[in-house]
Amino acid sequence: MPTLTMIQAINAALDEEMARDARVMVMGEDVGKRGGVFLATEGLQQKYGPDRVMDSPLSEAAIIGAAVGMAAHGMRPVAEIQFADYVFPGFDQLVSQAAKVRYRSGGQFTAPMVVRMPTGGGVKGGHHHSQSPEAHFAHTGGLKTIVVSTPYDTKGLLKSAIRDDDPVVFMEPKRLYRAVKEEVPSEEYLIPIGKAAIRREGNDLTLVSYGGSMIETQKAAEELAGVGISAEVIDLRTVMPWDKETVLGSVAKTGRALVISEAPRMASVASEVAATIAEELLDQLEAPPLRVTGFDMPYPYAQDKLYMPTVTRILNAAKRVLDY
Amino acid sequence: MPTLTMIQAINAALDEEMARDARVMVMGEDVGKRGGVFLATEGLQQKYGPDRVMDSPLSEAAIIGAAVGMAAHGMRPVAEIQFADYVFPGFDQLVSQAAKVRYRSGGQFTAPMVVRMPTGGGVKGGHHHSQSPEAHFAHTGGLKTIVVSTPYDTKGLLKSAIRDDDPVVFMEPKRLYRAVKEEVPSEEYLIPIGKAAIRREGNDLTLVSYGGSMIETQKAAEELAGVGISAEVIDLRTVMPWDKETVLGSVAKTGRALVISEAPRMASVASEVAATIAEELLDQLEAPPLRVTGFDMPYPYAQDKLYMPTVTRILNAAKRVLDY
Amino acid sequence: MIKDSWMFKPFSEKPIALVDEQGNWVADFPMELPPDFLRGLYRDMLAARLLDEKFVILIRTGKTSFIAPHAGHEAAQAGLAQALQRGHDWLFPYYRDMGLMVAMGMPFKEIFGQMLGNAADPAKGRQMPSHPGSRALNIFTVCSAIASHIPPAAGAAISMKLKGTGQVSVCTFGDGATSEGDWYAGINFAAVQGAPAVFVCLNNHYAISVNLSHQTAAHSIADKAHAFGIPGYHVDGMDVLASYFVMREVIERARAGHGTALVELEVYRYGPHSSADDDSRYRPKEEVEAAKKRDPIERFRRFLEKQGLWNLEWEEMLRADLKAQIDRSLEEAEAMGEVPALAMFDDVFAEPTWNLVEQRELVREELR
Amino acid sequence: MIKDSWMFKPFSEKPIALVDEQGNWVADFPMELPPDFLRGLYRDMLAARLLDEKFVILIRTGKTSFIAPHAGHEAAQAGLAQALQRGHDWLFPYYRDMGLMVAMGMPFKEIFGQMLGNAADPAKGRQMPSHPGSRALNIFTVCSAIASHIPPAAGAAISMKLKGTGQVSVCTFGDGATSEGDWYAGINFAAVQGAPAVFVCLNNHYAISVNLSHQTAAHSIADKAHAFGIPGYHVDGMDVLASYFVMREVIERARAGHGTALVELEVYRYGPHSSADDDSRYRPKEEVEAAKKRDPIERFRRFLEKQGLWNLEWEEMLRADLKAQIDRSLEEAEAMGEVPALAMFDDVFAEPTWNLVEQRELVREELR
Ligand SMILES: Cc1ncc(C[n+]2csc(CCOP(=O)(O)OP(=O)(O)O)c2C)c(N)n1
Ligand SMILES: Cc1ncc(C[n+]2csc(CCOP(=O)(O)OP(=O)(O)O)c2C)c(N)n1
Ligand SMILES: [Mg+2]
Ligand SMILES: [Mg+2]
Repeated sequence: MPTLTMIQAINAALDEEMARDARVMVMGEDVGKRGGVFLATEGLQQKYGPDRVMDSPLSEAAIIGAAVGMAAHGMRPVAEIQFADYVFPGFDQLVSQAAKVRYRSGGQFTAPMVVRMPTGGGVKGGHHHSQSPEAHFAHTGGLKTIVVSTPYDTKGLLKSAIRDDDPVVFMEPKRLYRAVKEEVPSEEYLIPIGKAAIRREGNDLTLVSYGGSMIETQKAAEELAGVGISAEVIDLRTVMPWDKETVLGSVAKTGRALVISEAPRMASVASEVAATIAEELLDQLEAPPLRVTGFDMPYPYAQDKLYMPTVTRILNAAKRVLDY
Repeated sequence: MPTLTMIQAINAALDEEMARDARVMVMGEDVGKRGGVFLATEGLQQKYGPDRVMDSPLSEAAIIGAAVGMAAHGMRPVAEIQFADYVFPGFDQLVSQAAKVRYRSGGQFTAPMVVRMPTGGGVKGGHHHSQSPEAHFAHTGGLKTIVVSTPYDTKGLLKSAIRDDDPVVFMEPKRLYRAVKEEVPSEEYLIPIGKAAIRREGNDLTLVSYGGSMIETQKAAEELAGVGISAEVIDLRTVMPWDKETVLGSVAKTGRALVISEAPRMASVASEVAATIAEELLDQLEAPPLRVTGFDMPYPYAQDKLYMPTVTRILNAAKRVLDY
Repeated sequence: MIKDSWMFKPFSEKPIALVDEQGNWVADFPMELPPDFLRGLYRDMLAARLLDEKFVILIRTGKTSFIAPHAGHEAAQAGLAQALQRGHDWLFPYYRDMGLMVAMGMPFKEIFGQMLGNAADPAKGRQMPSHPGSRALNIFTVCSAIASHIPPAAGAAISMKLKGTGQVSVCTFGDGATSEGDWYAGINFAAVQGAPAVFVCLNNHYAISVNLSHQTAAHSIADKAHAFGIPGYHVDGMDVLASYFVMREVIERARAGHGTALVELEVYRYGPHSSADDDSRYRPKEEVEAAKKRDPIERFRRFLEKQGLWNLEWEEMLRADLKAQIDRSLEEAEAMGEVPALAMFDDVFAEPTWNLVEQRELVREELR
Repeated sequence: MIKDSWMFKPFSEKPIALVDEQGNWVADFPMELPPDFLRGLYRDMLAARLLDEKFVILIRTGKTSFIAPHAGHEAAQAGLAQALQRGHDWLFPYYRDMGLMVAMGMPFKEIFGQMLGNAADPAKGRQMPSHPGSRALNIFTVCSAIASHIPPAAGAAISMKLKGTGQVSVCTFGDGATSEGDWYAGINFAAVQGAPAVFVCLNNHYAISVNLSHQTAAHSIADKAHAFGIPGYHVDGMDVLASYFVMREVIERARAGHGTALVELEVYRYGPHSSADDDSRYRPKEEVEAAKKRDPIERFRRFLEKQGLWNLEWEEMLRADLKAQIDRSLEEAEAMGEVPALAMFDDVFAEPTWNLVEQRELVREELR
C-alpha cells in the first residue's frame, strides 16, 4: 500500500474521480500548468487536458460562481480557492448561489460542487494565509463543511465530497500537507460525510477537535497519558453536519470535555459543540465544557505559533476541567 | 419630547451627527434623492448636499471599500447596505480591509466607519430580505456589531457607533422600523456600545435576546408572568462585544437561561452566549441553557413567520428549562 | 442564412433600430418574417402587458406581497425569447423578467403560483414573488442578489463549450447590475474561455432611484464590452424587431463558436421599481409620460397595421382570449392552496441533516 | 507646463516609449529634465535592484519567510515615485512594490523591519514580509487580498475631492488583479464621481503561473478603461522616462480635476512569483532571458551615458554607497529585536474588548 502525504492524497482522489466520472473537472488559480501553488493538482492537466483542469482568472467570485453554473448544467466541478482567506471575494457566490440553488428552486436545480481550500495557520503566512473560516460556512444553511487532518481521511472524504449531490466546502490544513505520510489504499474507499473519528479511547475527559489542531490535541492527550490521565480524542472531520452522536456519547462517558479549534472563539464551531454538550448533557457533566481556540482578532505574523491552541494552553484547560 | 419610530430615530441620529461633525457623510444605494428604500436618510441630501449624502453605484464592495478609504483619509462615513442579505458582495471589504486596517498597520491607519443595514425576517421578503448575518460579523476580529430593538437605543447607539474609532456594523431589524413609537429626546445622549439592557426584572429564568426577537421574547415573558413565572429579559443590543457581565449576573440569580435569536443556530451568537453561560456558571445552573433560534437553512418565503422564534417555541423551551 | 453573414456591427454610434416610431421598416435588409411569427411577437408583448396589469391587481387585493413591473420592457422580452432556442438554450433571468417568462412559454398558472408562493409554484413557495425558474424550460431560478447569476451563467456556458452541446447561455440583468463586481468577473471568465454566453442588459436607466449617470461614466453599457475583448451591441429595446434580429444574430454567433457577447437593450420602466417603491420621489412624471409615448406595443401595432397584419377585431379577440387565459390560470393557481408548513425543511440538501430533522420536530410540536 | 497641454493620448496602438533600447531619446518633445533628477532616477532603480538581491539573501539565510521579487519592475517604480507628490498624495501599493517603497523614500531600516517582522517594523510585525505601509509617507498598508485595496483607493480619492485637498490617490496592482470584481467596482465608483484617482497596473503578464492570455481576452489592460468612461494609457514600463512622463501627466490631470485614469505599465518579472514559487514550471527560461536583455536599468544607463551623465566610476561609487546603506540598515533593523509576544493583542480596536483581555491573560499565563 502506498504511503502518501495529505497533498498526495488530494491529488490521488482528484485523479481517481476524474478517471471515474467525465463530469468531474478541476478549476481555479494556477491549478493547470503550475499544478496548484501547493501542487495538489500536479500532473492532472497533462493527463486530462486544459478543459478539465482549467486555469481560471484571478477571481474567487468567478471561480465559485462558475462552478455553480457548471454544476447546475451537469458537471461536477472541484473549485480550488488558493487560500481559505481568499474565499471572501467569492463568498456571496457561495452563500447566495451555491448554498441556496436547491432550496430556492424547490429542488429543480442543484449545485453538486466542491470548493477546496488550504486553511489554518502555523506557516508564518500572516493573517491572509492563516485564517480558519469554517464557522462562516457552518453557519450557512445549504453548505456542508469538511476539515480534514490525515491523508487517509483526505482521500476518502474528498471522494465522498465530489460524489455528494450538494455543495461541499473542503478545508485542508496547509500545515499538514506534508507533515505526515501514512498508508493510503489505491483501491476505492469512501469515508462518509458527517462521521467523526475516535483517534484515541479514554475515560477521564474528551478532547474534541478537528483539522490542524488535531496535532496539538493528540500531543496533549499523550502528555496527559504520561501523568495517568486517559483522554478520549475525537476528530470531527466534518464540522457541518458535525457528529453529535459520537461527541455526546463520549462526553456522557467521561463527564468532561474540551473543544479545541484554531479558529476565532466568538460564534465558532467550538462554541456550537460546547453549547450542545451543555444543552444535552448537563447532569452528566463533572466540569464545564471549555473551549481552547484561536483569538478574536486578525491572525498575527510575528506571533504565528502563539495564536493557535498550543499544547500548553490545552493542558492548562485540561487541568481546569480535571481539578474542577 | 418627540415620539419617534426606529426609522425616524435613525434619521435623527444621522442628521445630528452630520450637523455636529463635517467629517460624517452618508453613502449607499438610493440614499440620496430617494432617501433610502426605507427612508432612513429622507431629507438629508436636500439638507447636506449630494457630496455628503451620496448615491453610490450598485456595488456593496464599492460602498464598504470606499468607506474604508474615506475613513482612513479622515472622513466618518456611514455606509448603508440596502439589506443585510446584500452585504456579502462587500464582505471581503469588511473582513479583509475594514476589520484589519488598524491591526495590520500597527495602528498607523484606522477605519472609523459605520455600516448600517436592515436585518431580519417577518416581512415576507424571502431569503434575500430576511436573513440575520450578525454571526459572520461577530466571528470577525476587528468588527463591533450592534443589533438594535428600540427607537431610543437606536438613536443613542447609532451616534456612539459614528463616534467610535473602529468599524461598527449597525443592524436594524426592518420589521421594527415602524412597529412602535417611543419618546426619543432631541437633546444629545449616547448609549455605550457593549452594554446590555435589562428590559424586565425577574427571578425564575433569564431570557437573553436582541433585535427583532425582542418582540416575541417580551411577549413570552408576559405570558409567563400570567402564570406566575417571573422572567428576567435581557436585550444584548451589542452582540460583539456582548455584555457578558450583565448576562452572567442575571443567570447566576435565576439559574435558568434561554437564548433567543432569529439567526440560524449553527455557530451563532446564541451558541456563543449559551456556551459561555455553561462555561462560567455550571454549578449555578438548575437547567441547561437552551437556544431558541432560526433554522439552519435558507429563509423561506411561504413560511415566513414560522422561521423566526415564535412565542410558542419560546414558551415550549421555557417549559423545558422550568420543568427540568 | 444570417449565420454566415453578420449584419450588425458592434459599438454602433446610436442604438440599432429597425422600425421607426411610425411603424416603418427602416433597415437596409429585407424583413422576411412570416405573418404568424410577427403576430406571435405582438401576442407575447400584449400578454406581458396584460400580466403586468394583473399583477397590480394582485398587489391591490393583497394576493401577493411584491411585484416588479415590467411594462416598457415587453419588446426586448418578446424579441429575446424568440431569438433563443427555447428549451434547448439556457436562460439566466432576473426579477423583472415575468414578461420574458410568458414569451418563453412558462404557463400562466406556474407564473401565478410563483407570485402567490403557493402549491402551484414549482419552487414550492420558497422565494418571494417575481423570482421564477423552470427546470423544464432551462430557465435558471432567479436570485434576488443583483448580478449574482452572472458567474453561474458564465459557468453554464463554459460547461456547454466543454461538452459541445450546441447550447447558448443567455443572461439578463438591469443597468444597475453592471456595477457589481460579480458582473464583471463573471463575464470576463466567459469571455476569456470563448464560451457561448450572451449577456443582455435591459437598460431602463434606473436602479430603483439611481439614474445611470450615477451608476457609471461609461459611454454606454455596450461599451463595457471592451473590458472583456468581446463585441458590444447597443439596441433600441423598445423596437421588438431590432431586439429580435440582433439577439438572434448574437446568439447564433455564440452558438457558431465565436464566443461571448454583450448586448444593451434600451428600454424604460413605466411603473415604480416595485410595489414597495414611489418613483415620484426621484423622477418627473413628464419623463415617464414621454417614454410611454414611445410605447413598444403601439409602435409594433403600427408596423403590423402597415403590413396588413393587424385590425381592431383581431386585437379585441386577442385581448379577450389572453385576459380569459390569465383569469382562468389565476383561479387554477389559487385553487392549489398553500404549501404545507413542514415543507419548509425540504430541499436544503438532498437528504436532511440531523440538525434540520431536529428543527422540523420543533415546528411539528409547535403546530400540534 | 505640461498641465495645460496634455502630451499623451490614451488608447495608443503601441505602448508609449520615449527612450529606445539603445538609449536614444525618441520622443517628439524636448526631454528637459535636470541631471540630478535623471541621476536620481537611476539611483532609485539601482537601489531597488540591489534591495531585491539582498532579499534573496534574507530568504537563503532564513532571516525572512517570504519575498516577492520586483526585479524588472524598477523603471515603472522609479518613474511613478517621482511623478507623484510624495508625502502629499496617497499611494495604495501592493506586495511587489518594495522597489517603489525605496523610491518613495521609505528608509531601508523600516523596509527591513517589515521584512523581518520585528521591532523595526512600524507595523509591529503584524503582517507577512513585503506588506509595507507608512502613515508618515501616506502609503496605505498593503493587504494580501488581491485588488481589495482598489475600493479603498477610490474612497480616499472621493474624500480628497470632497475636501478639496488637492491630493491624488495613486493605486498600483498587477495584471492578475484586474480580474477581481472589486478591481472593477472600485474604479467604477471613483470614475463616476470624477475623483482624483490614478490606477496603475504593473503588467508583467503573469499572475503567478497564469499568463495574461488566460486572465482576460481584452486587447490590453489600458483598454479596460472604456468600461469606466475614463482614459487608459498603455506605457512601456521598462522605460523609466516614459513611466515618469506619462504618470506625471496623468496624475496632474487628476489633480487638475479631470477625474480618474487607468495606466498600464508593461514590465516583466525576472524572478519567480515569490520565494515559494518555481517559475520553471510554467515559463521557458528563454522567455526570461529575452526579457532580461531589455533590462530597464541598462537601457537607462545607455541613455545617461549618451547624455554624458554616467561613467563607470560613478556607477561603482553609487553601488558601493547603496550596498553600504543597505547592509547597515539591515544590521540596525536586526538589532531592534523581536516584538513582544503580548503585543499581538494590541491594535485590534482602539481599546481592547473584554474577550481580548481574557485571551491575552491566557497567553500571559502560558508564557509564565
Ligand atoms: C446585491 C444586491 N444589492 C442590492 C439589491 C437591492 N436592489 C434590488 S433591485 C435594485 C436595483 C436594480 O436595478 P437594475 O439592475 O437597473 O434593474 P432594474 O430593477 O432597473 O430592472 C437594487 C439596488 C439587491 N437586490 N442585490
Ligand atoms: C483575493 C486573492 N486571491 C488569490 C491570491 C493569491 N495570489 C497572490 S499573488 C497572486 C497573483 C497576482 O498576480 P498579479 O496581480 O499579476 O501581480 P504580480 O504578482 O504578477 O505582480 C495570487 C493569485 C491573493 N493574494 N488574493
Ligand atoms: Mg435599471
Ligand atoms: Mg502579474
